[in-house]
Parts: sequence; structure tokens; C-alpha cells
Amino acid sequence: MAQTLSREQHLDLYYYMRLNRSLEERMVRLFRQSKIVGGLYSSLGQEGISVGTAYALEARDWMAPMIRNIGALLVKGCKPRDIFTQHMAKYTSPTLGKDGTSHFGDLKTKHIVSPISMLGDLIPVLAGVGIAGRYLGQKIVAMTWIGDGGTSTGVFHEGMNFAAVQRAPLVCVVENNQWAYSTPVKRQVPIRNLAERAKSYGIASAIVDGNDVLAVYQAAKDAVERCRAGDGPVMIEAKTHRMRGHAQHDPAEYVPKAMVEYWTAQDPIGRYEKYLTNAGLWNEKKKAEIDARIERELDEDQKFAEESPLPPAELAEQGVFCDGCHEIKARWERPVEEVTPPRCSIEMDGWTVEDFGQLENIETEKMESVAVSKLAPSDQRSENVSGDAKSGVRSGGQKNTGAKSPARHPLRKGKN
Amino acid sequence: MAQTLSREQHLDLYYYMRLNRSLEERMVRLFRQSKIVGGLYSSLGQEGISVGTAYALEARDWMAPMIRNIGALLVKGCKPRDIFTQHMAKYTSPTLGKDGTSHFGDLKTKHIVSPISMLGDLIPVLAGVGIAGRYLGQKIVAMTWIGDGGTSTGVFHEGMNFAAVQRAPLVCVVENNQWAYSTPVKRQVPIRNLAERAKSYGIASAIVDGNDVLAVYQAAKDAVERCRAGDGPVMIEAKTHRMRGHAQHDPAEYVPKAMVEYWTAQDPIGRYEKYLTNAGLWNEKKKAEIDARIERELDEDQKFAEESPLPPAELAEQGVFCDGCHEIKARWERPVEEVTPPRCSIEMDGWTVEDFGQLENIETEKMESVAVSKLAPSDQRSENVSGDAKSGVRSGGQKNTGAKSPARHPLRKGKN
Amino acid sequence: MAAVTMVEAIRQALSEEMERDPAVVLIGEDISVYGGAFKVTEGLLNKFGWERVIDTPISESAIIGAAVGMSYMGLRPVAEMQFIDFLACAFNQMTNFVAKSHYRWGAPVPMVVRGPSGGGVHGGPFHSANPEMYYAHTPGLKVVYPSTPYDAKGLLKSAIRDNNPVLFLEHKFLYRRIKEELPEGEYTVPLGKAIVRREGADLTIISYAAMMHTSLEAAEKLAAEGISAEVIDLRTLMPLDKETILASVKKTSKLLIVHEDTRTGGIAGEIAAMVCENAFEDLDGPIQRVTSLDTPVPYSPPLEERFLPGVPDVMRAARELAQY
Amino acid sequence: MAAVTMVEAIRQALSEEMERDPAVVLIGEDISVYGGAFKVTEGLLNKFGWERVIDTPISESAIIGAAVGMSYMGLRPVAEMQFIDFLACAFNQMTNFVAKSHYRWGAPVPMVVRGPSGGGVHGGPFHSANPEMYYAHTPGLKVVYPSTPYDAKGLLKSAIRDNNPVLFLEHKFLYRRIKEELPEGEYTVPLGKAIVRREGADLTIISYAAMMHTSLEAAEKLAAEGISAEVIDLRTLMPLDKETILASVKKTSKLLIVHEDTRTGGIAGEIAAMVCENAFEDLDGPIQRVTSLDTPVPYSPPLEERFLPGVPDVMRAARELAQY
Ligand SMILES: Cc1ncc(C[n+]2csc(CCOP(=O)(O)OP(=O)(O)O)c2C)c(N)n1
Ligand SMILES: Cc1ncc(C[n+]2csc(CCOP(=O)(O)OP(=O)(O)O)c2C)c(N)n1
Ligand SMILES: [Mg+2]
Ligand SMILES: [Mg+2]
Repeated sequence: MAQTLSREQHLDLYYYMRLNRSLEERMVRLFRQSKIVGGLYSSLGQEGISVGTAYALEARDWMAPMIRNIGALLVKGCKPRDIFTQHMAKYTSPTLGKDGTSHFGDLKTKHIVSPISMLGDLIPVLAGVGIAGRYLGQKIVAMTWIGDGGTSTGVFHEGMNFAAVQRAPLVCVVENNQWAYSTPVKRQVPIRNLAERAKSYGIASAIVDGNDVLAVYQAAKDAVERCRAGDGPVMIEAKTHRMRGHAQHDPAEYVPKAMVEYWTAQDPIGRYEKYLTNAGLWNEKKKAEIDARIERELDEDQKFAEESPLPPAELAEQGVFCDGCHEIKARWERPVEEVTPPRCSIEMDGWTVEDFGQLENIETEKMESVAVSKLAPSDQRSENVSGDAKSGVRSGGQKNTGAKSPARHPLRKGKN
Repeated sequence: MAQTLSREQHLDLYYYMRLNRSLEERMVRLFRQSKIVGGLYSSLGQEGISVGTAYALEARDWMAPMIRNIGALLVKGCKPRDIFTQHMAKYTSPTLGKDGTSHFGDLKTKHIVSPISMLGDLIPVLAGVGIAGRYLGQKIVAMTWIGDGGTSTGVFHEGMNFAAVQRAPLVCVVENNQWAYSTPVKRQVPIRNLAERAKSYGIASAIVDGNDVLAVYQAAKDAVERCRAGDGPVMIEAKTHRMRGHAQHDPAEYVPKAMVEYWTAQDPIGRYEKYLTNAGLWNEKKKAEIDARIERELDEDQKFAEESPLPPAELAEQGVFCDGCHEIKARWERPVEEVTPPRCSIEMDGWTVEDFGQLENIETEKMESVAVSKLAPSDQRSENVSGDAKSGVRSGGQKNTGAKSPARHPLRKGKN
Repeated sequence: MAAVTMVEAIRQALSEEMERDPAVVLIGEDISVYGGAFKVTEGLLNKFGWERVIDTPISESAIIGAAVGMSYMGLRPVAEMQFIDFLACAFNQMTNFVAKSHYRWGAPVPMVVRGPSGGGVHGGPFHSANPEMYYAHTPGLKVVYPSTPYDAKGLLKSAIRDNNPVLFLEHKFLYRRIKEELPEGEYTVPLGKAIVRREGADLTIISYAAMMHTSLEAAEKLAAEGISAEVIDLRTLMPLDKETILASVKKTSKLLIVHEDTRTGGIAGEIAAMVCENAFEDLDGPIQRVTSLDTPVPYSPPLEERFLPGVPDVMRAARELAQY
Repeated sequence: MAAVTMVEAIRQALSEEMERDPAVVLIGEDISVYGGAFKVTEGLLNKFGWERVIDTPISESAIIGAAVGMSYMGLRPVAEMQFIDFLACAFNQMTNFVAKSHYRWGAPVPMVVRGPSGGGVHGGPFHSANPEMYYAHTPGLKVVYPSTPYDAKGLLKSAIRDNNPVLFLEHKFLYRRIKEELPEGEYTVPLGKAIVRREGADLTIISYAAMMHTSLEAAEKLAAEGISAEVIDLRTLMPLDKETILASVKKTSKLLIVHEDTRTGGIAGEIAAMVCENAFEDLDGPIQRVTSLDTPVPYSPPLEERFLPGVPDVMRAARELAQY
């Protein structure tokens, strides 16, 4: 519940959303001054999702952002200078200029995996992170984001299904912002709620008003807790709208004007400011203080970025392979004896086949009167929609045949 | 309804199932005699699915088999010799020995697309066939099969989603035979009914007793009609069991004995024979006649195959490219003027965005009392399963916003 | 006629072929209303309608798969990858379904896959791919990579009419940077034929796509130094025009290959081996390569500049070879 | 010690590494209860349990993706492709996520992808792949393709301990056809080092995997004809051991490269170019290639036999070269 957030935390959410927006506004100006290398994507109007979901993570948790998740990076501890320098391709950027935009990460302390451009690829990667974390005894959760369009990729499907089978601690946030580049969601995915897809993986899901940062936070918090408890992946669909073109070069003329107007009124920061005021959680002075702090920080980091050098050309030749530059070490939080012989020969719950298939469960009428109910006539097709249109969470369809009670660690039974 | 099948058609179904089985039994013997090149897959116990589904197709319709769909190939007009020669890699085989097993097709007359080994690839290919058929005015349906394991592939997802968006005339038969190689379905797909996946594409689906050839036929017939009427793809889940190992080399020790026994009693041919007898559709003599005909045909074709030569070595070097060896011609069954300027500038139904997203439809309670319903506690997880366990057909979740009535041709409106 | 860009030339090829043959259809992401990420298909929706300019979900495997299916029905689909980098997501369909179809079971696949390729525009590691060798190394595919608007138009027309799958790479650096007047009437440029862009006597420089312009510029400057370089534009990488290459090597006795693809496993190696096999005695010096680095394509301008071969790199190698 | 097959040697490597380092885990299709399609992982489930021998759905992209994720957590996953052909389905993850990770953002990916490769067992077009060049051409990946049980074990151990992604190809024709006694104690074979399998004076034959045995057999027979062939087994294709290659070429002055991969774009071209660049003056004859045909792998035995290089093909080329 939102009540569980302290005043400070409430203000934190505002801080990050506003920081996200002001940072991006500055980058638009820098883009117009040709100081940004390559494209610039905007998360205008979607700040509540990035910030609300990432705020539900703990420091030990892992995440991987997509192009519109600068807010999540900030919440997870990245600094505006990271974003500025990445976009300006500077030597001081986290990737030293080798990659741009939000394509950076931090394995050691912030636990961030860098995305790649190919949509959907992060899903199995973060599933792997979650499974590895469980194996190491770390009790971490892995979170990543994907767009409505990204759910069409094959790798999204493979990753979600694998995560579901493994009951990996993975939170997948689907940002349904109505568009994938120029393609409206209805031409991308022929269903109303993307969260429907969770059912096809037998996992829990929630649909949430993406422009309500508190609702987003709450759904994410629930999802993270569920994951951490070992209950498997959760998919959160956050409804929102992409308020700018796909990137700076795109005037988005294909978006109906009225649609933009409608969603402008739903601005997540505006709505949240009103809430904070009504709830007496701040006053003008406090707001001014935060805003001033943000400007200060941004001034400083923008200056840092602008004054930073570009990388030296020789860098291009370096680093294809890791030749001893990294020490690779797993952080064990359980005794390694548990996973080394002879103690690791543990049995797995739920592998053995206890039933013989589902023939008994389906209507096997006598052959003579075989009467498979006919396909619904086409004009009744859309009536049968049983989509849960509420903001809320549905339990997945997983049928736990065999298992006595939901195991915390789905791979272990008895023994250790 | 089964009643609509004539006596002859009823016997046809028997003929094909028995032909399928006897053919494969012979191939097992040939395999043991080392006359088969490469692996040999068995569809024992799944003949009802191949035969029942393919029997719902018309000559003009297209299909692409998977490894256990020899029955479908026979129904579509392939001869046992095609199967024998393919498996023996003979020069007289449809592929001249260049590929084996059921990896062959026929574009010109039988309308069969050759599969490749990579599971799932056929789904978008057959979607393309269906879309092209619609474009050409052919009113065809495209059918293909996939295993429970194959539904885990990314390309399955991409193909189904694309077919759904396009409302392509595609029938996808999911043969849930409980195993993918050694992997039981519950470790492959964390849901009870694979047909659930249809919902995530907003398309119609049916679950059917795969060992009941009439039920299979009926479901397929309904699906084919629905597709032909322009109502979009259908997924049929046929529950069955793989009665042998993955291929001849696999003793399938991982399959519980009792499971095999259970399913042996469900043998689709045995069940159907009983039905034919009870329904008075044949007698001993008729059965003997059919069986004899099958043996005759198989004798002849096996002999043909065994006596056929292997291909000449030089053939290996030929045919990478089509250098005028094929004439490529589309079979137009609508006036080409409809698709050439100026008449082809037609509008599409359902592209324009009429709504602004779903925010109104989800519970957007006042911020102050934000109360996203909590995630179900973990021990209630498996209670919420709302899986439709009945044999029957469910309508897809597609919400047809905007469209006045389901368009026959979803891409056209008004005009022609 | 006004000079046109490569984008416009490609659009003309698509439009003319679609007019000529109703079996030609387009399929890809954001190609209809939006006209494609680089606006190559702009205006074609209005001309040819929704059935022939087919927008897809973000599903490269479905795009390639559906295109194969369409081609089996006698259509000639032209599939667009938003960036050619994303063809990696359909690699299996391309190399296993598409490429092997005709050989395996005699089913021709008359389709074209096209998309923006190459670097030099700070696209970074995922928007700068030169994937030609993945596909040239796959028997069953043809690979085209033009360097001029004229060739782009003529080769795309040939590709569409070809009965085989053709990967048609469009260098995005060249999309709008060069213009050329095109002939009034219809013309095609045959697949599999290289062209001598510049005659020369001292050495042969083989290149294609953006690097062809780099090579030509280097050749001009070398001429000022008294080195006469012959420049060959491959245009088609598969099938490779061995005749044109060998004829030139026999004439100049020295060979330099310049490509933007990474070095190891690039087409320079293939050409080197082919020339060794067929013209070893004619060689008066070691075959040389000027290529990109064996790294991903870096993002920051100074890094990408170091990554890509430049005019000075070509000149240095050519000078050394000429003096050999 | 009894002689062991390559399958057994690989299994030993996996088992010993898993014992040595709990960070080593296996992931793939049917690798646990069933022990893998070729039984390479048989018995490992019982020894190391479900958490370390992870069965997956039929999802190659998820396998590779999850393995990367695990490696970011400090694990050293070894992913099995049921047949290496299916790595095509994870091509994007391999070439874009895995290969570029360390270069782009300094995140090492200590993982191994292994699987049965190669032809000669009538596997047909989809179970006979030699995909080495797709990956050797991708900066950031190492590629290993051993020819003996000893090397397979020692190289796999090195691959697992390497901080970089390694594609470890196992020629299925060799899986059970050759046996070798392995040393008692622990040993490794370093990546990136070729080995001279046979000393010779007249020409150098470079090969690897199954073709190494073909080449050796040819060399034996050539010796009887008075032709002394040196045979080099590359073992690692990326990084390529240029030193060993060049040293041999300098010695014999003639080079023949034999590979089972298709001809165009195979590694022979890369080696030819490299040798031209570094030892042109040492060459006394044209570098020659004996390779598979530029076709998919056909199914029927006579076709596959024609497709694959055989001992007579190697001998013919070697004779010609020796006489040059
Ligand atoms: C596999 C792949 N195909 C195509 C693209 C090109 N592309 C980049 S973003 C984008 C649209 C993404 O839409 P969505 O997933 O809804 O995210 P949004 O941009 O709305 O945040 C496309 C098509 C890509 N990055 N990856
Ligand atoms: C993409 C891909 N990965 C792996 C394989 C290897 N393989 C062949 S059949 C099979 C199991 C298929 O199971 P299922 O789809 O259920 O079909 P069934 O064999 O039960 O008919 C596997 C893993 C493959 N053919 N394609
Ligand atoms: Mg979107
Ligand atoms: Mg199965």
C-alpha cells in the first residue's frame, strides 16, 4: 500500500521523475545543438513507470533498462552524468564512448545489465541472472522492461516461457505505450491487454495505470516480493502513452492529435504533484527545494559531460576480449558444499510425470455421438473476451500437479 | 458433425490411419535392416491427428507436415513410395535424395511445403502462404502442425502473432503428445492446456481428444471453415501420447510404463475400428478388403523403393540456385486490376486508432486511496486456474474495436 | 532528369516493379503509413494499398518466414529489415529455410531481403552492420551491395526478377549523400557482374558499397602521385565476378582489397584465395587488405573513424604495394 | 588407463571442471535425465543435481540468453546445442549480445557453447553444420574445433576457464570413432595454439576436426609416393595461430588448406590472405584449397560423399602442388 511509503520516499519518487524529465529536456536541447551523437529517445510521460518499478528494487537486485528507462537507471544509482556522457559519446561515459544511449551497465555494484538494441533479448538474459542468483543463494530479483512492440519478438516468448518453467525471480514490465515506432498496438498484438500473455506462461500478472507512479510502485513491490519468495516470474502491464515520436527524428504525424491531448492531461508528474499537495506531503517551498537541487545536479553533470573529452582513437582497437582485465567471481551466499558432490545430488520437485496426460479431463464422449462443440460463429467472437480489465493482479494458470505446497526453491525438495 | 461424413469417407479415415501405421511398421523393419538412411521417427498412436486434420483440407488448400505427420502427407495425395524413397534416400524420391524423411513438398499440385528440422519455422511460412492465397483471391487455408515442445520456440510465437494480426487463414495443430524428446510437457510449458496460448494471440482455439479421429476431423473441419470465411487463425490442441521413443535410437526409458499402458488402451485405430463396427459402417469382410489393399500398395511401393537406385554423385553439385529450371507464376483468382494502380489504393479496416489507450478501462482510483489489488498470496496460486478443461472451442480474445462487422477480408473495406 | 539519391532510386525500383508485376509485394516493420525508418517505401502505400505494403509486428523471423511462404505461392516479396542488423534475428530462417529450399526440394524462393547497412553515421554496434559474409558464406543466397543510385535501382530490379533469394544491402551512408541522374526508360543491372570504375595500370583495388567511394578518392589522389590504380566495384558479392577480377589482376599484377566489413573472414580472404588459385603467377606482390578493425562497431566518432578504413589507409597500402 | 572416445573425454572435462569449480553449470535441451542427444552429459545429473544440469524448453535463444545472464553473475555456464545447427536460432544472441558484451561495456562473458557439428553421418542439411566461420567472423568470440579426445578434453577445460565466450565444436563423426588414452592427472590444452601433427618438407597441409584425419591419411599415402607433407591441426580457429602456420609455410613453401566447411568464405580464404600478407615471398606455389562443395549438405550417401572432401581429393591437390 502506498501508505507504507514514508514522506521522504514519496518525495524520492517525485525527485526521480522530475530528474528524469529535466534530464531528458536538457538532452533535447543538446540534441538540437548537435551535441548528442546518434539518436535520442524520449520517455516523456512514461517516467512514472521507470521510477515506480525500479523504486521497488533493493540494492542487491538486478535490472536491465530499455531505451525509455532512464528513470530506472537513476533510481538504481546512475548519475545524470552517466546519461549525458553516454549520449555525447564521451570518454568519461560508463562505456568510454564505445556504446551510447542507455547501453551501459554495472556488474559490480549497481547490478545493471546493459541492453542491446535488439528488442526482447534481455528477457532470457535477466531470467539467467535470476536463476544464477537463486543458485548462489542471493535471494535477488531481476527486473526488465519491454514495449508493446517488443512482446512480438520470439526471444520475448522464449525468455518468458523459460523463466516460467524455471520459476525464475523475474519481473517483466511491459510498457504499453500504444505505439511501436509508427505501429499502433492493435496492429502489433491482436489482444486488448498484453498481460493476457502472462497466462500463456502460467505466471502472475498485473495491469496498472502507468501514469500513476504509486500504483506502479505498488504493483512492482508486490511483484518483487512474490519473486523474492520464490513464486516465479510476474508480468506487469503498465498502460501509458509515448508522448513524442519514436525518437527525435520522428514527428509522429501518425498519432492522432486528440490522443496526445488526452494523454497530456494524464501526465504522471502533474498528477503526482497534485497528489503530493492534496496529501499534504509537501509545500511550494519543498518542491522548489527539490527542483533547485535537480537543476544544480544537472548543471554540474551537464557541464562535466560537455567538458569531457571524446575517447582517443586507439581505444577502438582495445577490449574485444577479456585478457585478464576482469576477475570473475561469483558471490556465494550459500555454502558451496550444497552444490558440490556428494551433496548436490538433490532431487527436483515436479519433474516426475505423475499424470498420463489430460485425456480424462477433456470431454471424451462416446464415439457414436461425437459432438465437439462447434466453433463460435464469427460474429460472437468478440463477446467471449474474458479479459480482466481491472487494475489488479491475476494469478497465473500454473497447475502445480504433484507438489504438496509451493516450494520456496522450486528446484529443491527435502534434503538440505 | 461426424454424421456429415459418408460411409466411404468414414472408411477413408480408417484407410489412411491404417496405411500410415502399416507404412511406418514396415519402415521400422527396414530401419532394422539398415535400409533407412538417418533417423526414423514414429507417429504410432498419433495417426488420428495427422489423418483427421488433413482430411478436413480441400485439394486447393496448403499444408506443411512435421516429423510425425506422414498420415497427413498420405491424405494430401502423397504415395507410400514417396515416404519409402525419402527415407531410403533414393534417386526416385521427391527430393532425389537431397533431403530425407518427410522433408519434401510439392508446390504445383499437392500444395505441400517441405518442413525443415528447426521446430516452429513453418508457422510464419504457412501464415505467408495463407496471406498470399488471400491476396491472390484463392480462398485457401494453410495448415501446419507443431509439437508441445515446438511451441516453446520464438518463431512459433512470431508466426502465430503475425498470423493473428493479419487474420491469416492458418490452422495450427498443436500435437500435445506429452513429450518433447525426453522432456515432459510440464517442464516445457508451465500451463495445462497449450491451447491457452491461442488466447494470447486473440485467436480461436479448440482442445480435442487426439486419439479420436472423428473429433479431430470435426475440430479441423470447423477450423478450416472458419479460416476460409476470413475469421482468422485457429489453434487446435490435440491431446495424445508419443508411443515410441523420440526416434528409433531412443528407448524412452524416461517414460513411465504405466503411462504407455494407459495410452495403449487409447489407441486411435483400435478405438475407431470399434466405432466403425458398432456403427455398422463396415464388417469383417470390408475391413479385410481395405487391409489387403493397403498391403498390396505397400508391397508394391516398398519394392519400388528398394529397387530404386541411389542418386548419382554429380547431383550433389546441382541445384543450389534456380537458373531458369522453374517458371514462377502466381495463380490469380481475382482480377489483377484490383491490386494494380489506381484501383489498389484501398483502405484498410482497423488500422486507424479510434481509442486512446485503455486507461479508462482500468481501475484508476483516486490517487489518495490507491489500492491496486494485491498479488494473490503464494499458497492460493494454483486455485485461480480458470483453464477450460473441456473439449471444445473457445473464441479468441480479440476485441474488434472499430470494425463494424467482422470483415471477410480483413484488409479490405468498401470499394471492390 | 533531376539527379536522385540512392533512397529515391531504390524507391523507384520498388514502385516500377510493383507496377509491372502484381506479384511483387512489400513486407516489413513500419513500411506502410510511416514509409520505413529511412523513408524508402514512402508513398508506396498510397499507390499500392495495404495488401501490397504489409506492415508487420516486430518479428523478423515472421517477416522472413512469411516472405518465403508468399514466394511459394508465386509472389515476389521484398522484405525490409528496419536495420539490416536485425536480420540476425531471422538468421535461422534465412540460412536454413530460405537458402536451402531450392537445393533440397526444388522450391525456388524468389524473394529479396533489403535494408540499411554499414557504418559511418555513428549508429553504434547494432545499427552499422555489414553482414555480407554471413550470407555470402551460405550456399543458396545471392548478395548485392551497390555503391551508386544507378546501380541500386538496376540491381534491385534484377534482384526482384531473379528466381532466387537475394540479400540486397543498402549502405545508409550513401542513402542521401550522393546523387545521380538516372536514364528515362527502364533499365536493369545484371547480378553477378562487377564493374571497372576506373582504369589503371599499377595495381587493382577491389571494393564495393561505401568503400568504393573511399577507394576511388584514394585512386584519384594516387594518380597525382603517379600511381595508376584500377578500381573495381564488385556490386554483387555472391556470385562473385571472378572474370572481371582476374582480368584486372592479370593486367596490373597487384591486388588490394578494401572493405568495410571486419577483417577476419571478410570477403578479401575469399578473393585472395580465388586469385591465388587462378592467377598466382600473375601476382607481382602480396595481395593486401584494407578493412575495418576486428571489433564491434564503436559509437563515438573518433572510435568509429579509427574503426573504418579511410582514404589515407587505402593510399598507404596502395603505395606500398605499388612500390613492392 | 583405458582409451576413451571423444564423447567420454568431453564428459570428463565437464565433470572435472564442475567438481573443481561450483560456478560451472550446464544448460541445454534434454541434457539432464536423458544425458543429451549424444549422451555427452550422461551421469552428470546424478553427480551434480538439478541446479547445475539445467534442462530447458526448446528455446535456443533462451539458452544462450540465460547463459549470458548467468555469466554476468560470475557463473561459467556451458550451454549445449542439441545439434550445433540449432545455434542458428540463437544467432542474434550469440553475435550481438554475447560477442559484443566485453567490448561495449566491459562485461566479460565466460561461457562456452558446445554441440555436435559436422557431416559424414548422413545427417542431412540440418544436422551436419560446420558453422565455424559465422562465428570466427564475429569479433568477440573464440572458436575451437578439436580432432582428438586428448585435445577435446584439454581444450574444453581451457574454454571453460577462459574469460571469454568460446564456441566449442565437437565433430560428431569423431565422437565415437577414435579412442585415445588420456593422462592420469589433470591437464589442459591452451586455446589459440595449433599443433604440427606430422612433420614434412614438401608442402604444408592445414586442417582441423574430421578433415585432420583425412589429411593425415592422405599424408601417409603421399609419403609412399615420395611426397613429404607437413600436417597442421589448427584446433583453435579463433584466435588463429599465425605463428605455427607461417613457420611451416616458410619451411615448405607450399600450402594446402583442407576444410569440411563450404568453400566460399571458409577459413581457407582467411588463411590464404594472412599467408599472402606475411609470407608471400616464401610461397613457391599457389595456395590451394580442398573443401566441401558450395551447397547445403545433401542427405543421400553418394551425394554426401561427393560433397565432403576425401583422401583422394587431398592427395590430388597435394600432388599437383608438390609438382608445381
Ligand atoms: C529485433 C528488433 N527489431 C526491430 C528493431 C527496431 N526498433 C527499435 S525500437 C522499435 C519499436 C519498439 O516499440 P516498443 O517495443 O513498443 O517500445 P517503445 O519504443 O514504444 O518504447 C523498433 C521496431 C529493434 N530494435 N529490434
Ligand atoms: C529449434 C530446434 N531445436 C531443437 C531441435 C531438436 N529436436 C528435434 S525434435 C525435438 C523434440 C520435439 O518435441 P515436440 O515439439 O513436442 O514434437 P514431438 O517430437 O513430440 O512430436 C527436438 C528438441 C529442433 N529440431 N529444432
Ligand atoms: Mg511501445
Ligand atoms: Mg511432443
